[in-house]
Amino acid sequence: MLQQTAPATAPSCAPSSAPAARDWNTQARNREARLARAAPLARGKVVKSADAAALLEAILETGDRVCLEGNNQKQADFLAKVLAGLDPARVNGLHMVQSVLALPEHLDVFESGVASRLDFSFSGPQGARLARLVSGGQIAIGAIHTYLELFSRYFVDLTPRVSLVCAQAADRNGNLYTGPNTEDTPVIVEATAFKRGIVIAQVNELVDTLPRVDIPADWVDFVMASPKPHYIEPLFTRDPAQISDIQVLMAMMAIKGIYAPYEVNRLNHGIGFDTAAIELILPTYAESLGLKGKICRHWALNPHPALIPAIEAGFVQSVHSFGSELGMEAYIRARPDVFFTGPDGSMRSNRAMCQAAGHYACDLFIGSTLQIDLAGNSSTATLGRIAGFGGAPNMGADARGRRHASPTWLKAGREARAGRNLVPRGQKLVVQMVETYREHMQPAFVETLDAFALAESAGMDLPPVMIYGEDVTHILTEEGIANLLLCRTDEEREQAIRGVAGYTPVGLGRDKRAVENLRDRGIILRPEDLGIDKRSATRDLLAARSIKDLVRASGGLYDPPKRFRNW
Amino acid sequence: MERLTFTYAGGRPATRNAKATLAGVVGSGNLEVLVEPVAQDGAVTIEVTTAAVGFGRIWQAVMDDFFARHGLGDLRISINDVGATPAVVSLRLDQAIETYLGGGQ
Amino acid sequence: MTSYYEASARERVAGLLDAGSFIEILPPQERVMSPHLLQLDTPAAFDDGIVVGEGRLGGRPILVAAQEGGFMGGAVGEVHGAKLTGLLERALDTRPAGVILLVESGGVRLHEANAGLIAVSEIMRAVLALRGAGVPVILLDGGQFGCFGGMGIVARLCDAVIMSEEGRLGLSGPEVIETTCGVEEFDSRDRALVWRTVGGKHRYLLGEAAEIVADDMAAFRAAAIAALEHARPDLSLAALEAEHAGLGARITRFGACRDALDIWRDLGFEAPDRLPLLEADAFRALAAGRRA
Amino acid sequence: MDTQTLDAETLFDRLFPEGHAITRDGLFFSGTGTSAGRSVAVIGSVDAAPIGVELAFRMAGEVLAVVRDHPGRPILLLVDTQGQRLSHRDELLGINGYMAHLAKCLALARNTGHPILGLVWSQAVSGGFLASSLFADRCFALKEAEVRVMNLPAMSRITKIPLERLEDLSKTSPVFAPGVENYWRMGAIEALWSGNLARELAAAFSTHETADRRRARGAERGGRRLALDVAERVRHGAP
Repeated sequence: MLQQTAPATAPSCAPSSAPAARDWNTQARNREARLARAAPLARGKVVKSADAAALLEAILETGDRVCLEGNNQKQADFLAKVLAGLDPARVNGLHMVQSVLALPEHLDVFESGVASRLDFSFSGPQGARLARLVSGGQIAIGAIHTYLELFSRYFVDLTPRVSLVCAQAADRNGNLYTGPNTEDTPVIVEATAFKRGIVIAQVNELVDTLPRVDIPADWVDFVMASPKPHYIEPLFTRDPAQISDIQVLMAMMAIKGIYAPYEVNRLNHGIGFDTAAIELILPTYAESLGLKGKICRHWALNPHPALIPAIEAGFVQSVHSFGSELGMEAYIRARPDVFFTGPDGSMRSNRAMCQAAGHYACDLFIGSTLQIDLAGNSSTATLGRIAGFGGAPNMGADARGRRHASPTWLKAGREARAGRNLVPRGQKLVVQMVETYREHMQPAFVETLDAFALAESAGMDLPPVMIYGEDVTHILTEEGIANLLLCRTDEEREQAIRGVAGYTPVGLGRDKRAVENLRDRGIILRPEDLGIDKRSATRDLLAARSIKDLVRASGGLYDPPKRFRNW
Repeated sequence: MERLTFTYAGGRPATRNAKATLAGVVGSGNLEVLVEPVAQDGAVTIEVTTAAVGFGRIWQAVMDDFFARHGLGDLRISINDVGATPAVVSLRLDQAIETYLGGGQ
Repeated sequence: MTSYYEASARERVAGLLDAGSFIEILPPQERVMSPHLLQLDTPAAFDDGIVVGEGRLGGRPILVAAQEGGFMGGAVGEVHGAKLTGLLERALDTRPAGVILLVESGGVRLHEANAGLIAVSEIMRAVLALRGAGVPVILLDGGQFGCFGGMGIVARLCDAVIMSEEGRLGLSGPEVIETTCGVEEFDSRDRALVWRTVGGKHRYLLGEAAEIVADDMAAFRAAAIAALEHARPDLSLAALEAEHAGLGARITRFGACRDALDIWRDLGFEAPDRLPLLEADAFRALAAGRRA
Repeated sequence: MDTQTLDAETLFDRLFPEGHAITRDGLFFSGTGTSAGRSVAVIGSVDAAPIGVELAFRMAGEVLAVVRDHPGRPILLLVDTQGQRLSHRDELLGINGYMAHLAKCLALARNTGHPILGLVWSQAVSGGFLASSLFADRCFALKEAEVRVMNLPAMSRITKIPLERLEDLSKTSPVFAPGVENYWRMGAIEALWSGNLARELAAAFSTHETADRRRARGAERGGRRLALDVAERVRHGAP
């Protein structure tokens, strides 16, 4: 126990000008005071779920910075519910610092008055409600971050005072097993525990012996078994049945027009159907081009079920993941050479590490977006929704601090710098892959991003641009690939973008002669320029055309969530 | 719903196979394209019925390119559309023409 | 392997019949379309979502109809239904070796609900009249929209139903039941539940589907040829009394079951939860001697 | 919409003033009535019965019994139904097969010389109607009865067509809106009855008509203009 002493007072004989001895231990003593208040509720570190509200009231103080673990997939949903149900007369003014706002409770705390300030990364499903609460003055947003930025600030000026996390299981000492969906837990707990904060974990079960220890008990103050297992969203499962022939065509263009010439081996994919199509034609189309062993060997990627055929075909050597994916547990366990797994055999993911890997260790990011403007800036922001960023801006940005070379990185750098008097360096490939029109005839290319209007209406410092045009190296549509690395002027860049923008107003506004000129120079590549016969672009190329095919490809190891089945 | 018609003159008559051909399905985001031989001095007539109103300019551009691509004549092309994207429209048109020239359904 | 599930109605006809043998009746260029859809500002199809005609299967003359699930879920409207009824009646005149119905339908088309309901009734009458005249009717069910509503009844009027596991056969769709009675009654988003309730395997185990095949055009074709070979339409009192006894026994034996898994366990499967994972051949082998 | 304007007992009395012996069991009833001196088998349901597997099975059993034990006896279907029973259990047991079985039994009766009439006296809705009264040789309806697939508000929700549009069009088109008059115009209801039901019934049973004439009626009455022509073209046209 900490020595309980009264605040130091200056001895009466000391000169009045001498500085008072500073107390260097206020955080630790504050922590002890909180623990003392909570002590009656705990047996060791174990608290009953029925006492969860009492525990939070004992621990929390007005204005605390609180991290409520809301991940991309795993949610501390029980603690979220308890927090949202607290009496704002007793707990209020909390400053929430969490990566994802996924559950209604994540915003209920603001509506009830328990919390008032917010720093976050992504709010996908709650984006519209968040916008309403912000405009109604119930939430003051500090900043909208990328994952890496928010995690970084946990160690600088946004360190949580109290963290409410979730794990698969705990033992009686408070050791945690986070299981395959480790996600944000390590970074949250590390920042909190080593700054004398308090860590409370909800777990699906209390056990005598854990399969492995992901978070040591020393860093955890309280554990409780939640009434129901925490919710996990199968966010990365794409049913191959929904992939269109046009997406297959675009996937062929990505492989033949980008992956092959740049020898892309370290990469990250977005979560859309476009990139799932690439994963699914590796064993067929890429194999037929003789690219096995030459591309796509190392991935920073969640365990996409769509990657199974490529893994089985021997394309993939390693996959490190931000989080796991429901149904992939047994498959991952059976492929330890490929995935990061613990001594118990189950996966260990880590969002912060994988984000860093995606930013610094990958040579290519490819993903989709909702809007691209004439400068190549892209955004998923739409009016009336504050959706945030997640990880895409870090993955989809040239890592300017990078120093190690690779053939991919060097080739991109050469293309960007050819003919200019610049010091040699490489560049990351950042590819935006979009159909020119989304469903309901929404054009993917626009003169001005909705993000600008949103920034104005929501009073943001900057428009929420997901990927800056200056970082984008290629834009790939069903009409062609625009290689922006080779553009030398803003005018060329604009025409290169217009030249693959199809029949959107932006595309129709092209200067046809300029576009033909760019095509002659290889800045714009049409499918026929790549030697791709559009007629061969059919779903027949997909190594799996249904979820069931993925189960077959996995040898029965993949166990898809029931909503994806048709058997 | 909106009805649009387009006419192109000076195409190369393509009546080797005088058998009508259908491609596609009238489903959401999709369309059906019916190609029929008609002797009309090399002209192509295209009639579009579409559920998506207000995209006449885009249809025009898609059809201009289609005609430029194939340069065929003496055809009647009829389309029932449920909001297909221009990429899908072009794909179906090409599939229909290919089947038409290739010898029937 | 060509997927039957993914194919369009026209692709199914082309893939199923003897190559080049199909001749369509009232083809799209005749533009026999639904005036009712246009009246409601809804896109119509040149063939009203059904392909009908003559062809050969395994060398034998047949008539065939194929519903296009991609167009309004294969729902039956006035023209659509009349094409099917007319085809069945044509078989009364021409006496082919059989009529093959490639069904994919959610039932009656709401935009012309009354016409559709009556049309289904006419199809039902025509199927039984044809079978009464000794011409077998074989129905294939393996499309994305399944076979529901009135077409679900029509299916069970035929000599044989051939299904893939992906096929679904029922009366009220799970979504309709969920909307009307609540998610507790039938969670339509629990696709595993949906398929083990109305999917091909359960229908085969109950004896509602005569055959179960892989989702493969060639497998459907082979099964259709075999079914044609073996079909002996029988609507006699003795046959219907036997059917009656079977349906009565089903209520007695399974009426208290809450889930298909209970029924499968009762049928003698030791690990019923493993059945959905089996491929068609392995499943058929395991099911031998255990079907209700 | 509550359209049940008379109870079953009153209906039986009006149809069979010469006498009837009809037994009710829950929502189901069966028995005989005397019409123009002839015994008529009566099978039906009350209280807008949802037709599930048991009820369809029961009706089919009754039809088989008439065929077996009373060759040639006319059959009158008096089914009051809100449609098929909507339940997971009914689907699990294959309710469509039970409905089909009922239809097959009625076809057997038809083929073995039993005249079959249906009378919609209260309501008749989609699946429950298909396998019963609509499958008779001819179907009649009381003027105040209701026939439908779906009411217009629900139809509007599902098709996303504005309700006003549907209501407007239903004033001239019989093709989708509920109503016995619409079904008469489309040829599915042979005639609408009111007044002396016994006389109507006797007259109906005095002719025996087994061919499906509904398309022709629909064309004559102008409610269903295409079905007859299209079916004839498919039946007789050159491929």
